[in-house]
Amino acid sequence: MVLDVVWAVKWLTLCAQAMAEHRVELIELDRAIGDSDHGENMDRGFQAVLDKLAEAAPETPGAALKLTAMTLMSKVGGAAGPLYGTAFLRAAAALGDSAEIEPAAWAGALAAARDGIVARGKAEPGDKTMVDAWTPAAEAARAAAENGGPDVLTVLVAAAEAAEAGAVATDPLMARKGRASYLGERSIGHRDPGAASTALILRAAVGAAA
Amino acid sequence: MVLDVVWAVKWLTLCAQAMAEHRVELIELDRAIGDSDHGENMDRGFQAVLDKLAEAAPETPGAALKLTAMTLMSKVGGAAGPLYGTAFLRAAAALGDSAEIEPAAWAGALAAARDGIVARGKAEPGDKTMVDAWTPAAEAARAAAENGGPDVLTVLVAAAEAAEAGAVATDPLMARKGRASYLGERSIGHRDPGAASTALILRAAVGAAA
Amino acid sequence: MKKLINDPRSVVEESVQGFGLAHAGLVTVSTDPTFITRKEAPVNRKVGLVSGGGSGHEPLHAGFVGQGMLDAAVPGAVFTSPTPDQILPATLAVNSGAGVVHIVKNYTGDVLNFETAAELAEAEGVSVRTVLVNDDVAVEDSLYTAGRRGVGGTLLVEKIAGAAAERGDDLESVAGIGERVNANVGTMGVALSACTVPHAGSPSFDLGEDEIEIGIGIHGEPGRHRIPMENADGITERLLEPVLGDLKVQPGDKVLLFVNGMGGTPLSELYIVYRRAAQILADRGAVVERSLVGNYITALEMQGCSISVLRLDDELTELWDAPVHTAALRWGV
Amino acid sequence: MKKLINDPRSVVEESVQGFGLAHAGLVTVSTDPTFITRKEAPVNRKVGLVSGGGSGHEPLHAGFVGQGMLDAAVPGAVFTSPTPDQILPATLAVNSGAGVVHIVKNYTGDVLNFETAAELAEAEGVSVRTVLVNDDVAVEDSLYTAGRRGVGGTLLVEKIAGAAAERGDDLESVAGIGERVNANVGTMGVALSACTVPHAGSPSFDLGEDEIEIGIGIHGEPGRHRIPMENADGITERLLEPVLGDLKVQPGDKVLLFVNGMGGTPLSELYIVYRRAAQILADRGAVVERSLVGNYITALEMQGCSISVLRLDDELTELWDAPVHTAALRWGV
Ligand SMILES: Nc1ncnc2c1ncn2[C@@H]1O[C@H](COP(=O)(O)OP(=O)(O)O)[C@@H](O)[C@H]1O
Ligand SMILES: Nc1ncnc2c1ncn2[C@@H]1O[C@H](COP(=O)(O)OP(=O)(O)O)[C@@H](O)[C@H]1O
Ligand SMILES: [Mg+2]
Ligand SMILES: [Mg+2]
Ligand SMILES: [Mg+2]
Ligand SMILES: [Mg+2]
Repeated sequence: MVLDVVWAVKWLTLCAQAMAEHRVELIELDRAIGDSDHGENMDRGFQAVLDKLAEAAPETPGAALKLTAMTLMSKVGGAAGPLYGTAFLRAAAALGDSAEIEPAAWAGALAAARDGIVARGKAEPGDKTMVDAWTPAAEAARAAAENGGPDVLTVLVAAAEAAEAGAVATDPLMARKGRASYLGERSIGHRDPGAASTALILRAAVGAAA
Repeated sequence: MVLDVVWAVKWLTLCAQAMAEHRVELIELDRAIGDSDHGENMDRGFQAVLDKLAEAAPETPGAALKLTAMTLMSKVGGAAGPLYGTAFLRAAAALGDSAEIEPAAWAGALAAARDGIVARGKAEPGDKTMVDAWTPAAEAARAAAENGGPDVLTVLVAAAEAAEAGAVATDPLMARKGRASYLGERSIGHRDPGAASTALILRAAVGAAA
Repeated sequence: MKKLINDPRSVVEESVQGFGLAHAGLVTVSTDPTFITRKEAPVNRKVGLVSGGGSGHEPLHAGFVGQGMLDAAVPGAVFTSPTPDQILPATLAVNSGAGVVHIVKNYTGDVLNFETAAELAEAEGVSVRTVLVNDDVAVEDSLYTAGRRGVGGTLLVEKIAGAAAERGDDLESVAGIGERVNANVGTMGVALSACTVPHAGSPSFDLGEDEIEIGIGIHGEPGRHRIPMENADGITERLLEPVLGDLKVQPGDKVLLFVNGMGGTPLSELYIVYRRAAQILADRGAVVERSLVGNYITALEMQGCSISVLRLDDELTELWDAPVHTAALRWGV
Repeated sequence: MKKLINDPRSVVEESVQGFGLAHAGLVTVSTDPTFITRKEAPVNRKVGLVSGGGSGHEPLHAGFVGQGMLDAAVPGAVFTSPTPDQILPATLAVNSGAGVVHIVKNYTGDVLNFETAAELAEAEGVSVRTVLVNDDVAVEDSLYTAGRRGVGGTLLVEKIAGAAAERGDDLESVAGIGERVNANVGTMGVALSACTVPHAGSPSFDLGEDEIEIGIGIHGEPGRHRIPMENADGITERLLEPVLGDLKVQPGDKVLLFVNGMGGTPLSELYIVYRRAAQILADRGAVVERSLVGNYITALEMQGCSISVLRLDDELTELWDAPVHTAALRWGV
């Protein structure tokens, strides 16, 4: 298995599928501590990514991610649009125009994505945002790439699992950024929708490689 | 038992009591085929009558009814206000300034009240309005006064029972006057609120004499 | 049903007080009996315009008191027409000697109470002409009903007759203009949910999650019939077609299109209805010359809307465009 | 929850189309991407004003496009801030060369999307100044929140900055006026019921028959806390006191009092709230010089309201009074 543009397109396709499937669930998460739109926004955004991918055939994984970034930026709106847009843009930049992604490069792309989100949103780990999924994911990917050597699937899996655990770990947190922060203590006991969608995205990356 | 001003004041007091007690029931009847205000309107109106009676001490039954007419006219509003206002006004006029009401005079007052309602509202019997309670009541009072001789209670009871039967008999009718007429066939199967309040008023007249 | 009120029995009084405080430059609020007059009333030589009816339809009527529209509004209890002892002093207060027009929505209660007040006013030497508004095409005007109701068209009658009075028309002419508006307007409404009268406490009717009431009035009463829920375009067609049929709208006719919210429907949805209504009128070759979209004649927090179409002529258009300065409708000033 | 819509995904598009049809003389609607501009935009030498945000708050913002207020409004999906690819062309369309002010409600999404659009516009040579509105006193501005939200005060910023732009103020000055309004306005809201986002289909939160949410925003999110239902006077005190505390309103201060409906509350109830709010201000010795009551910044069909107080000075009052001609706010013209 190599992470080439075919994988990238499959990944994004699976992302779109996951958002459609989990649309209601993400809306419900956002309903509890936000404004009930996260699932709708992500679904709309990734459907638009599918349309774009059908029009333009990107030649590298980086190009696919850049196109995704631009599309999410212009179709998602809300907080998630610019944040995911930045994440994919930074990841694309990190990957450059290489045709295949090595494990270390993937870990680097995730770190760049995470840093982009932090740069734009100013959230810290523990603020109950998508950062709480991206941070452990980037960390786990780096560790797996360092230890696990060339097996890229291991790295993808490590990132996905860490993101999922990170999303679950937002449950007991009190939100300090984003719309959920208005709720103060009432945000405790609910999962952050953006962390949940991050976990879906990184799980789709595994699926595309399987 | 004589129907003098003491009786009249007691009657009106019992009317106020009945409207307060049956307020919700009359609202519910009006909710089904009208606009949910009949009980509220009648309750407000008769409470105002009580206030007026406390201020001015009318000297004859006719004066008490005239005061009631003016108060209902200015406090009830809606269709019921002018109609009951006219009814009490016509009844008061029929009674003149006699100190005691004979059975025949009472029957005459009811007939005058009924005619007043018809003159103002242009409803015919069977249109599913308060006319369907007043008409049999006036009729029964007349018959009882003619047959029963001097026992005034018999006349009051006859009128009350006829009004109650008349109100029940509005259930299967289709409304052709008032707000319920907008419902067309959907008004069938519900009791007319104004007929129901008429029955309460004429029942109170019995109570005041008992 | 929760409401932002203190006591069901003081709703009208307190609301009118608040209205008076918020629009102190525009209106005077009289209490005991309650009515609202234009600050400058009576306006020298001008025909006075009085309207009124049950409360719960705000901004109708108090919101339309002011320059170029009503001289007085007389609010009854919620959904209950006001009484002659309110209507009479309001009539006297706005009479400058040129007479007074009563604009009355056709409901038994409103008709009877205004009728009495008009008689009393005449007895005091005031000439009164009554314009009866009965634009609701859902109700057949027949022996078997109390006649068509006055609904959305009321605003149009009040605005246009108000402009005629403001330009100096005499009593007959103002009343005549009002009647011309009434003769050329048709309205039909829908409810997606019922409203709750404060003193009643429970919804005015029960409607399933997938049902709507077609041909409703503005008092929370059920409509002519109940149908399964449809989409906005379908509902719009259902409301507009009978109106156009009733008015016999022809290609080339110039019309005013008024989409009125019942109180609880978001403005965005009213514009979705407007969109389809405008398309239908365009398909028919009618020209929408003027439009109005918003919550103007409401039934408390009922969800739903009504569509009114008024056939315009040059004079009616000019009078519609004339300056108006009220709490709820204002332009040109 | 029934809605007068065709398809949850076309709500904004169709509603904006309807808005464009109803107000064709006033605005131009651009589609793909969607934004609404004042008919005469760009207005010669005038600073352009652009605002926007999620849909569902109508008439905000499109209803405030026109003379003396906004030059463009950019509607996102329901409760979702718009995207830079909408905000950028709207910004370019209203730039006469005098620069453009972005009026942005303080939400993460709005801030980020407008920020990107402003950067892109600057890259195309347009000077952009951003006025951030954060008047909601329910949210503490601290390390532990995303900062105070922009709510009812937004209308006041748009109106007054719009008047400054209309009289010819330059970019810095228009933005400065907007910031002055924001610094002098405080708002707090209550919900008696939740709203239902069309694509979500169920209410945004569940509230018992005897509970209310205090300190809500305008996106159907729950508030700061939930309390048992109270009467209108009690609720009014609860909303107004923190606002007056935050603004440190002193005896003799002149203020504008704005009671805003969340969409599903009858106007009559808003006046009951206004009444008590005016009494409290009078008790404090504050002078209510201007007032506004109505559904202007809504959360779909949510029941509830917000109270905003703006401390006025002579210039702000003059700018408030300046002519405005938009679909939802109009006077002096
Ligand atoms: N400052 C921030 N930094 C990182 N992530 C954030 C920030 N603010 C919000 N988010 C993320 O965005 C998600 C909400 O996205 P969405 O519902 O689409 O936007 P909105 O909050 O504008 O409605 C949150 O669950 C959170 O993960
Ligand atoms: N034309 C009429 N003639 C006689 N009675 C009528 C007429 N119209 C209405 N009513 C009576 O008035 C009652 C309704 O009174 P109410 O609810 O107080 O007034 P509204 O219909 O104005 O809300 C009806 O139940 C009916 O008995
Ligand atoms: Mg959200
Ligand atoms: Mg009734
Ligand atoms: Mg009534
Ligand atoms: Mg959102």
